[in-house]
Amino acid sequence: MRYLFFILTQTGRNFRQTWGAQLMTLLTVTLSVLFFSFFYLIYNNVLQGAARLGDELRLIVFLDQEVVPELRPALEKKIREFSEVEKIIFISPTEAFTRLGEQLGNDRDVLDDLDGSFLPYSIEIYLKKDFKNLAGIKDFSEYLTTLPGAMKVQYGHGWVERFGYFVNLSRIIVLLSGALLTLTATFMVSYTIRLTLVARQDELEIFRLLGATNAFIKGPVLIEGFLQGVFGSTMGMTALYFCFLWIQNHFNGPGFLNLFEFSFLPFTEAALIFVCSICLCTVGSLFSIRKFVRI
Amino acid sequence: MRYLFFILTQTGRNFRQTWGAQLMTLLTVTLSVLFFSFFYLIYNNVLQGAARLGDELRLIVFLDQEVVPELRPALEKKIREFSEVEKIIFISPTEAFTRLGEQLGNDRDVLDDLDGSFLPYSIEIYLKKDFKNLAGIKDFSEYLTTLPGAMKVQYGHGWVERFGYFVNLSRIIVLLSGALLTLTATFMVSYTIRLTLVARQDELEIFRLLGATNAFIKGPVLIEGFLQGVFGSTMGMTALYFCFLWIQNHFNGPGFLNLFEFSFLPFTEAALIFVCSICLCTVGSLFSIRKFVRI
Amino acid sequence: MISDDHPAIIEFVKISKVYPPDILALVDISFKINKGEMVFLTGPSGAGKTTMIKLICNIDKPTKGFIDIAGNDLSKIKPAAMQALRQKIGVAYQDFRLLPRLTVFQNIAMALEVKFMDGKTIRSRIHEVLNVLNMTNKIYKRTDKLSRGEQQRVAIARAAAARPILLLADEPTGNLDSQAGTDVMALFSQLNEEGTTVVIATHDKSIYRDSHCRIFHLDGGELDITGQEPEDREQGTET
Amino acid sequence: MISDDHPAIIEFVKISKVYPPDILALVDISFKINKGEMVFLTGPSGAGKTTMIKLICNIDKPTKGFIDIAGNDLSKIKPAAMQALRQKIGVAYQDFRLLPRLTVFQNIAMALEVKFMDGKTIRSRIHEVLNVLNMTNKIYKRTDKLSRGEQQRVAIARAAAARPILLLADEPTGNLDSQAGTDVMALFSQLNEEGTTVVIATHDKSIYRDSHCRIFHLDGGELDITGQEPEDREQGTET
Ligand SMILES: Nc1ncnc2c1ncn2[C@@H]1O[C@H](COP(=O)(O)OP(=O)(O)OP(=O)(O)O)[C@@H](O)[C@H]1O
Ligand SMILES: Nc1ncnc2c1ncn2[C@@H]1O[C@H](COP(=O)(O)OP(=O)(O)OP(=O)(O)O)[C@@H](O)[C@H]1O
Ligand SMILES: [Mg+2]
Ligand SMILES: [Mg+2]
Repeated sequence: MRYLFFILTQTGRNFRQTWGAQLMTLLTVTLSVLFFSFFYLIYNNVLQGAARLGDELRLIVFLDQEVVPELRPALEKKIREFSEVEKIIFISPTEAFTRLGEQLGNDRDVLDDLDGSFLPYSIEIYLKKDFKNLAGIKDFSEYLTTLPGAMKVQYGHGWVERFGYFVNLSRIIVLLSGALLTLTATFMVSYTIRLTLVARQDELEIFRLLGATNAFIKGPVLIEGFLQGVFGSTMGMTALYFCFLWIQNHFNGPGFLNLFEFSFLPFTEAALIFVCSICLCTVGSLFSIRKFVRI
Repeated sequence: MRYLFFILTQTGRNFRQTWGAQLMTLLTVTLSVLFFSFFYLIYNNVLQGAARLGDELRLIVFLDQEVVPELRPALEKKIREFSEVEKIIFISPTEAFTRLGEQLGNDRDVLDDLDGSFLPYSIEIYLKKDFKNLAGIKDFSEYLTTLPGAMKVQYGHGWVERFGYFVNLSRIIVLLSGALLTLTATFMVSYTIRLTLVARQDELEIFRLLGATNAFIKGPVLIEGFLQGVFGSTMGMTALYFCFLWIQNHFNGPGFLNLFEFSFLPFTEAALIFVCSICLCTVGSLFSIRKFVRI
Repeated sequence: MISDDHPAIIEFVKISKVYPPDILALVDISFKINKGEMVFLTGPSGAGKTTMIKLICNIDKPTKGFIDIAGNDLSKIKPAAMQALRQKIGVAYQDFRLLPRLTVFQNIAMALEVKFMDGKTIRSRIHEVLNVLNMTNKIYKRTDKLSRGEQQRVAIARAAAARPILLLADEPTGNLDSQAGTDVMALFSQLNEEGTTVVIATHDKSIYRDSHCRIFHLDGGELDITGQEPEDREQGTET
Repeated sequence: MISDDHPAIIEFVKISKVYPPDILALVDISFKINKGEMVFLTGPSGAGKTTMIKLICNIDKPTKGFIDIAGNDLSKIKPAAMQALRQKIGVAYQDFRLLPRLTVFQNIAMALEVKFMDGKTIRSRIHEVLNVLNMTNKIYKRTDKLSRGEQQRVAIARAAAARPILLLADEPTGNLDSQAGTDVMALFSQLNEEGTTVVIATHDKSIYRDSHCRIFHLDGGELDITGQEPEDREQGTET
């Protein structure tokens, strides 16, 4: 079809003639995609890491008597009523004694002459991974003290707070930076596209005066925006992947980060970012041409 | 002086005629300053927080005999030889026993019938705040096992690793984002200035043809760059301050972040960022005009 | 578009054009130009010649009045129809409106590409028209590397290459010597003989002094027509 | 700058200008133009007139040869001296080079501001020159809102307002009707009588036909001078 041929010729010519501006737009798109996906990657990994470390978030309720197995379901129900509970374990004094020994490590000979009977019965409650809600944990622990026979509720207060603090700090940094950057990226892309078009205003004006149809004028711009999107996001993603590799190599020393697997974006999410940035570029270029093609 | 008057008239006219582009440059400068100083602020606070939490990073060396006071200086010297040590405390079994009681909390009655004599002598070593070097801590702990009489070396393995991991993650995010952003900021500022000048290329060309002196052409551009720098960095810093207030209000709930005081940039550093961005803008505009004023 | 019951290709009815705040560029002007006619538009600088050409190709709107171009009422025309109409009108602007970074060939080709002509026709048309204007040796030069008179001829060539039904030329000989001016007028005459309606705005007395065409004289926005409306031209129209 | 032992204000010695790859715009041209002279530069479109004017004001460099302007060797001139020299040369470019977003006043004022004249002088000079050109009513209009002929007069006004010692006008009447053309020529004559050397590149025979000035005819880059070099003009120089 001759129409398509003209559009493609036009597009090719535009690329050749305005390659400086095109390169600038490409770079902008690349950087924007890189920024956004970089922060998304970090955010993703922080959430994952938090989930993994969250396994250890547990509360212990010390009881003043043994819970007979028949009572357990009722107690469990009461506990689950209040909060999102992952797992509940009932611990006898003997089990607790073994653990104390493990905790004392090499010094366990302290306990050599004792049996565990002086230790209280207890319930260990593991929560679903939800670090946001430290205040909630406090409320929950207060609720647990009202359970029948509950003597005292213990949880890794300091540790949880410190850990929660860091997760939160990371979250703030990531979200705030992400927001700022997405803002800038949008601004940069639209600004660059607008400038490219202002530089081509004369050309568009002449086309208009020569009676070019809307499709003839918009076609090349559309293809251009699309290609910018494709190449820009490909390059951005590639750059992100190299960033990712760098972080992995640099900070994944043995015994240090093995606790935490730094992983790349899942395929679907990477694809989504990809598709979205292509759409944005295409629509953006189409939108910014609007004011130049009237009558 | 008439010269100054012309320059100022010129500058005023330029601002009026190209206010769109000027606003764009201003916004760019503002955002760049905001980004840079935002990351600097976070980085600063992460370091401070790390320093504060770092108090608890200590190693304990268990000994098979008491260290007589006379031997302590020699041992201390040996320990300090290897690493940056903040504080060294020698602990007797009695002291250790008291602590064990504190650790057991309400369950301290376990120890009621015992005295501390079964516990070993130990040395607590507090390190200077340096979280980067977790591998170094491992080496150091291995070194400590070679000390005369050392039985075992203990440190908050899991806790330190997890904490270190988060500090490191924050650091990576902050540094990498900072680097990316400083890059973009530089690119954006120079690009915007260049574009503004390209838009004014005709004017500069005509001035050149009319025989305007270099000072006549460069003066207004210089003043413009300077003013852009002043207003841009003022606005950027103000925006940063509001970000800071927002973070503080939002995440400084009682009992949660009181561990950690989120503080603004020290005056000298804020001033430095301010002065640097003004210089950058001025020099940048001067530099980018160079190719337009020849012959 | 052009039906037989519309002998007039351009019709102005009581047209006024006021530029804000108070510049009367055209004042209450009415006239008809028939298909196949050639008309000269004269008048001192600032008389409103360019304004009139702008109104004809709908670049600007009149403040008052009614314009009909080839059967289209310009105040009500739809974008698609306007685009189709513009493809049939060739305009050589007073300020040329060439793209400086494109070659002569590319600049002229644009006018043909928008009509989706095939490459071969485009090439032959361009060579043909540049030949008449003595510009074939500059065909692959960028237009910003040409002398002003050469640029002017490119602008004229672009207007003529598409073989429009209506050709508007604004000051086509302003930067041309007498020989080049003669070439341009020869091109216009040739097109006119093939049926194109030609409107030429000019100050150059030498090009219209000896012609038999109507002369539209504008002064201070007022129109004064001299010469006879040719009745015998109408059969020369092209579809 | 202009000493008495330099009666020539423009001197070309064996100048050639070749545009890559092979366009010979000027071929081995030598001439002198004396202070206070008025000279017409003619020739067909593409002959090299604009190229010559560009060489005179050092916008372009010759491929070969030596140019001396008011005692300055252009191949060795320093930037500061070039700036000072340009302030003394007024050029009305063929493509005007006006700033479209500034008013007529602002455009002309630029040429005076670079010389650090005071506001009062600037205003009176601008009014004076616009008066001669019949353009005072457009003084506060933006130049992109003017007709082409009005723009041309603004370009001429800018060149003349600074009272240069040398005035170069490239096709100054291309977009002007005969009345406006006469006004422009009157301005040039007036300046010339006050001692300004005037060089006018033009195709318009009517403006040089009856003059007694030398006519430089360029064709294909080759120069042919007709008319007598006036010996009696030299005392009219201005410092
Ligand atoms: N966009 C505009 N805004 C305001 N005034 C305008 C505009 N365009 C033209 N004018 C004014 O309208 C009048 C007619 O202008 P026009 O361009 O039609 O003249 P013209 O006959 O083409 O003159 P020339 O021979 O100099 O090209 C002039 O006084 C001009 O200043
Ligand atoms: N920048 C350039 N690069 C290449 N060729 C050029 C350039 N400028 C001019 N030329 C060529 O040099 C020749 C002389 O051009 P010049 O502009 O001097 O002609 P002119 O006498 O002013 O013509 P006109 O009357 O049309 O303005 C022309 O053939 C032109 O195409
Ligand atoms: Mg006009
Ligand atoms: Mg020329």
